[in-house]
Amino acid sequence: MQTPDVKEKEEFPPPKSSRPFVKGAPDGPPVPPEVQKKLLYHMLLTREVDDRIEKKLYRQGKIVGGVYTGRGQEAISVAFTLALEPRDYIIPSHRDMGVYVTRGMSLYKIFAQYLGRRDGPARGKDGNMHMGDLRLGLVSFVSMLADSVPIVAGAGMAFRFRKEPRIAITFNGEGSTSRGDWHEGINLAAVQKANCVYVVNNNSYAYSTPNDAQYACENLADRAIGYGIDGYLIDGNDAEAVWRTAMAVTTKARTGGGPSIVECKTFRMTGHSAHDDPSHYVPSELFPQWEQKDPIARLSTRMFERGIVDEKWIADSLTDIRAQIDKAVELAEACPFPDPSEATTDVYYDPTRPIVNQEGAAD
Amino acid sequence: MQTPDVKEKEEFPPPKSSRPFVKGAPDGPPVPPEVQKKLLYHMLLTREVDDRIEKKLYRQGKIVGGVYTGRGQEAISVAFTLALEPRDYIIPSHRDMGVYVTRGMSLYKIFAQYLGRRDGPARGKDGNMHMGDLRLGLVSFVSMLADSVPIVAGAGMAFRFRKEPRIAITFNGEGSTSRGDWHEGINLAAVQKANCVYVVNNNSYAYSTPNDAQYACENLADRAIGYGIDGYLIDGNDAEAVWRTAMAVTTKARTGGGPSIVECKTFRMTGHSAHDDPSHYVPSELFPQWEQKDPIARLSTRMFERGIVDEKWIADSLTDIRAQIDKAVELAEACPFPDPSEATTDVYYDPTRPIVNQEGAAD
Amino acid sequence: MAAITYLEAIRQGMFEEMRRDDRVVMLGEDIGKYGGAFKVTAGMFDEFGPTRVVDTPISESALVGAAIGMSMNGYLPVVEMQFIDFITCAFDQITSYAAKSRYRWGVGAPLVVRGPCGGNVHGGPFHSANPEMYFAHTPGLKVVTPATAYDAKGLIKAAIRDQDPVLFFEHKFLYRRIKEELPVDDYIVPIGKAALRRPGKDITLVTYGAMLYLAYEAAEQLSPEIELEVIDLRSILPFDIDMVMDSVKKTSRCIILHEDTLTGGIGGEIAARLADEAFTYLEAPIKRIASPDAPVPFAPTLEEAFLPKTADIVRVSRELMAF
Amino acid sequence: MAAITYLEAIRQGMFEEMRRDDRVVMLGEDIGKYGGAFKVTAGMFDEFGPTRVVDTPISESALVGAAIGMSMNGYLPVVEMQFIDFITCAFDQITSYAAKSRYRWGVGAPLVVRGPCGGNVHGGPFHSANPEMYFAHTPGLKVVTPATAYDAKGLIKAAIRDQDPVLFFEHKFLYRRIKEELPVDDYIVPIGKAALRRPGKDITLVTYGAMLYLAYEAAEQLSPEIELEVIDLRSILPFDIDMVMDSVKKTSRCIILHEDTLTGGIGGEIAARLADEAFTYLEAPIKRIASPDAPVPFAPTLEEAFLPKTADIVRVSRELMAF
Ligand SMILES: Cc1ncc(C[n+]2csc(CCOP(=O)(O)OP(=O)(O)O)c2C)c(N)n1
Ligand SMILES: Cc1ncc(C[n+]2csc(CCOP(=O)(O)OP(=O)(O)O)c2C)c(N)n1
Ligand SMILES: [Mg+2]
Ligand SMILES: [Mg+2]
Repeated sequence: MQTPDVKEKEEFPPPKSSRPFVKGAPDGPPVPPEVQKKLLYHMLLTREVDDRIEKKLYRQGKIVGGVYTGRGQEAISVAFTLALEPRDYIIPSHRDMGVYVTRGMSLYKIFAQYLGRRDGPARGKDGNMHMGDLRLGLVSFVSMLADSVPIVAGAGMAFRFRKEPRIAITFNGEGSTSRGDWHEGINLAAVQKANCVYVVNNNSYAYSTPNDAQYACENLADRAIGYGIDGYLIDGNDAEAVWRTAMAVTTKARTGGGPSIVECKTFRMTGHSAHDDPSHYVPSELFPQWEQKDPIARLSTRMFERGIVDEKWIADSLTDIRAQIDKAVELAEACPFPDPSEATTDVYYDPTRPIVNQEGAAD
Repeated sequence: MQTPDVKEKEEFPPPKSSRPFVKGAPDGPPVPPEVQKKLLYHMLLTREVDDRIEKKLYRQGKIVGGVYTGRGQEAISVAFTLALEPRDYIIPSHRDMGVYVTRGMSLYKIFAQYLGRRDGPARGKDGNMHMGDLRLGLVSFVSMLADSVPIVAGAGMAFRFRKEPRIAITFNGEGSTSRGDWHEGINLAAVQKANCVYVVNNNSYAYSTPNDAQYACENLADRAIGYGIDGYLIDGNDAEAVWRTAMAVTTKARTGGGPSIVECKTFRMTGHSAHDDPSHYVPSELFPQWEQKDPIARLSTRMFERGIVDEKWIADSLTDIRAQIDKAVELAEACPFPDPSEATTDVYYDPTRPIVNQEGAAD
Repeated sequence: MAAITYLEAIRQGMFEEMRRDDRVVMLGEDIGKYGGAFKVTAGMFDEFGPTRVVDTPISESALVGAAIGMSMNGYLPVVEMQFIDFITCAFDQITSYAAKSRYRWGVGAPLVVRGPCGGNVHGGPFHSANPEMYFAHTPGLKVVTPATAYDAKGLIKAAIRDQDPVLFFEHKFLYRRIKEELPVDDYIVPIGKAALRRPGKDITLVTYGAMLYLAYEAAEQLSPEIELEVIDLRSILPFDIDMVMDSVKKTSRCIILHEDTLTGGIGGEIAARLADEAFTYLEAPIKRIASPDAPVPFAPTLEEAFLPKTADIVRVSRELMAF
Repeated sequence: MAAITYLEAIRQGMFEEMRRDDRVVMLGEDIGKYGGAFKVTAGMFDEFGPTRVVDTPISESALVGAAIGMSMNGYLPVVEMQFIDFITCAFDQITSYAAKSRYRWGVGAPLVVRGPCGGNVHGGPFHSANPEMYFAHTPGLKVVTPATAYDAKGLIKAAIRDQDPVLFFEHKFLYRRIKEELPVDDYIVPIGKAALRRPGKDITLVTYGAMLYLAYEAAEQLSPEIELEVIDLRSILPFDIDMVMDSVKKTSRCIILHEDTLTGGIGGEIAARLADEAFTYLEAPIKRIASPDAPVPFAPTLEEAFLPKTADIVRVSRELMAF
């Protein structure tokens, strides 16, 4: 005998059929002209440094190890870094030269690092992008993708526990979001309302893997709802949009509002690394399409229109940048390789060893 | 000089301000009376087995190791298991006695396991809830919470690759959702559209940890959107709602529709384990509140109203169940402990050793 | 002064460090109000509050990662693994980041990861592990394995003050089974120094953790026929090769005893050092007594068969003297 | 028959197993159309399609977990770590689930985890690891470390057919540097059997992986003054203690050489076995040559200083003969 189903009163709020769950870049006032200039200058600087490494030093066989650049993605690392305060902590990823140069790491040190020399921030003990200097708030990352995410959570917890108006931020490619540590770290930061910002550089590929083999959701920013934090989906090639978003999420984190995820849509305008040919797996039309959205060209066009800079400003900047790079490379090439005896130092604390990359260190 | 911000055409669809992202239990037709009876019977059986272990054998000092029961959560494991097909794979968690008894693991084996005896499915080599028998599709889980999640993804991939109408399902507490493997496994299953179902037993506590120290989102089901799969938020103490949802998600997974997350709201009506006193951390009013929602009482009340069973049916069932348990315990207590020589066998494959817990095994 | 347990000694040690240095912070699952699964952090939350005693989600990897991030900001974090077995989930952060940080860029990771290890409590394969060798084989880490209440307290304090990441293995069998009166004053036990627990002229017995008590039993049984010199390593990375070497040069015979499984255990490392550096002093084979190469079994009959026994030490000692 | 590289040998071995048994399936990052970071799976996707050659998200732990789930369903999965260093992220699934599965409930996990290991290519701390001991210390696993193209092919085939989880360490320095003509017919190299690479009467030199070539060089330089007997272990869990023992009983002297760091390396285990079971045969200390206890450094000057060198073998051999 079949009876009609007994309806009990609802135990839980009915599934909400509508709810805003992801934000775009905040509108806000126009980006101040001085900031526009800084954005443009540091994107130019970033690209020139990357180019020198990839197109010249690497081809000359002078670079030790692999080469990964952020061509086409410069707006993200530069704009976020410009939105930070001096005592903030940053863990970049492997395409974030923009972070280092914008934060003020010396070009000499950067090139010394890429050439495996003694005066790189890793003193030759670790490889190219792994550059840390706590005096600049730069934390050296490791190769294991997304390991930075819980570390940044801890730094953000430290700031929050001490009520310091500082934040910790990390950058990861969209591929790195598949690692367990990405999840554990963001969830912890969310629960602890840590002063953190999580940037996703969604450049459409992880090595050869396209997004549809990496995740099945529409946008990674959607994951924010599952952590109970803000999620932003923005155009990562629009330096001003990135900067405005960066100001919003860093301010929020700095004032105790907790972490956010910012997914920046962009495109890797290179192979995975200098020795990878993307033509085997990236549809050829994508490069010219994304070339149209080049963050440097876009910002400079707007700035021309606004009369903030002109072609000459750019040419002068490039001349200046190239001169700086020439000099840094020359010095770096003259820097010795580390002494072989250094292979086994600094495994453990040793009070007789010099302090490096932290307060109290002298260069 | 400040110019108005240049508006470019939108590069990405504007953030959608509305979108359904979590479902409730499907309405569907009433649960067939025969299924209702099975639900009720197996919930009774589950509770009696759990009670015998916790309230009798454990207190008698006969149980080897800790004791974790699923009191108050029986609807979830029983209803899901009843919705499965014989060749499906299941990885339970530590409060899912309902899975074992509903799936037909013999009570003798279950008690032998809890008593550390030779005839438990783990043959004394592993502990209580870790019971596997592939002939029943039961996979033995390990203590590391959420390790089952990627394993179930692999099983579901195997079924999908072979186009078999089978599914793999795993149960985890809400606390286990914080582990990296939960994320990696579900994301992989989603990308591969594996034949999987992920159940979250949200019983409000993970050991002593309340939900607000475990996650900051509103509902864990919301995470489904971040994996691009279906998420359900249901009343885990309503056996019929669970069953209807189970039928929906298993059918979907079985027919190539991919995985779902089902968050079942419930409550742990015990301490974390038999030796834990929850009064130190669970507000005392919660137990009577949730007692009102007891899944067995709720279903039986409805079934009385519907005239499907009466008090006598329940009394008879309990008599029958207790007799089965008495006999099984008696036999299990008579079962020898494993021979000491077994301590070092089966570390590696050995063709001379008997096959256990898989096809070809004889008991 | 009343005698206190091994567990209480660890708790006291951490309490004292928490009081003397507000950079010390605890992270773990259920360690706050609840005081931890074994109550090693009991009372701390009330005294120090939620920013010093941090209850966390079930995320072992993130716990260690967060501890690293805090350590870069002047904190001295102590991370509890509810059971040390779950450290497998944090293996990457410990070995990839914490262990290599100072080497790679000069910024160390002064944190402690601690938790209950060891068998003999019917915990089965996932609540009985002795995973010390995974870390003793990782340069950049230190590994500490106290056997007494005095050492447990002195070593946890040393571990917290250490500038490098320290793995601290608390043998849960000892938690409440041993008691000792401890000094009132602040003290530490230096990491890397062994203790000569019983002098003896015939055989050097090197051990650590709960196995120390088997060594005592065996030494009692064998004396005066055979006099064991019992060395408790206390730390296994670095381990006190000097004390072991001096002893073996005197006794010319050595047994290494550990609860961890045989192949790849620290016993091999010590034996290798002796077979190289004390070769001419040796008058008999170097012997190892350890658990067999298998997971830790659950049933009492199996676990009993699995773990090293006093009788093993007695037998091997006699064999060695008869050699 | 043209000579093929070590890399090509592995690829061929996997191809052959994929063809002979459709239960064999590959899982990894970028292993499909792209053919893998080192092209070890090149061509497989085209022949076998996306359900046999599965491109995955960056989820090392889930990869191994999924392989376990597939192995329970009759598959024989082979998981690629893009660099073996990233196996730290999968440590829990390998050691907690795969290694203990058969023991716990009789259902084994016949899978292979493979990837490029080793230094000497300026990979730095995270692209040069030799993590074999973490797994050689884990009962339930097998650990394979081929040094030649012949063995690489024969061992990957044996690993795939094995009923237990096998860790397969491919030395990336050898990938394209060594070549060999291989038999046309199907063959396997049994796991656990060493190879006597060069007979010699004076000193037994035990090694594996890329270090074999240093051993050859040293043996050439030392001959005829000192004749090294070179044993290539090929597998380190289980390792061929019989061959080592027989050799040492003949030569009475032993050096163990590995690229992995010294403390807790397999060298200690082998030395311990010898110091116990071959004690009376030994005429000189057992020596180990290994990388020092540090991460693998990046800069060429540092890595060169870090890695064992032929000159070390020559020097230690002379010391041993002079003992
Ligand atoms: C844990 C781990 N697995 C694999 C790798 C190898 N690897 C280096 S970069 C990369 C792709 C990363 O993709 P994504 O995160 O999207 O960053 P992108 O390179 O696109 O900027 C992979 C797989 C690694 N470094 N760490
Ligand atoms: C990786 C890991 N960390 C910690 C533990 C210890 N532990 C066992 S059960 C438990 C709580 C689990 O909570 P939840 O997942 O919500 O399941 P519930 O017990 O509430 O059913 C904890 C922390 C474990 N088993 N595994
Ligand atoms: Mg990418
Ligand atoms: Mg729970």
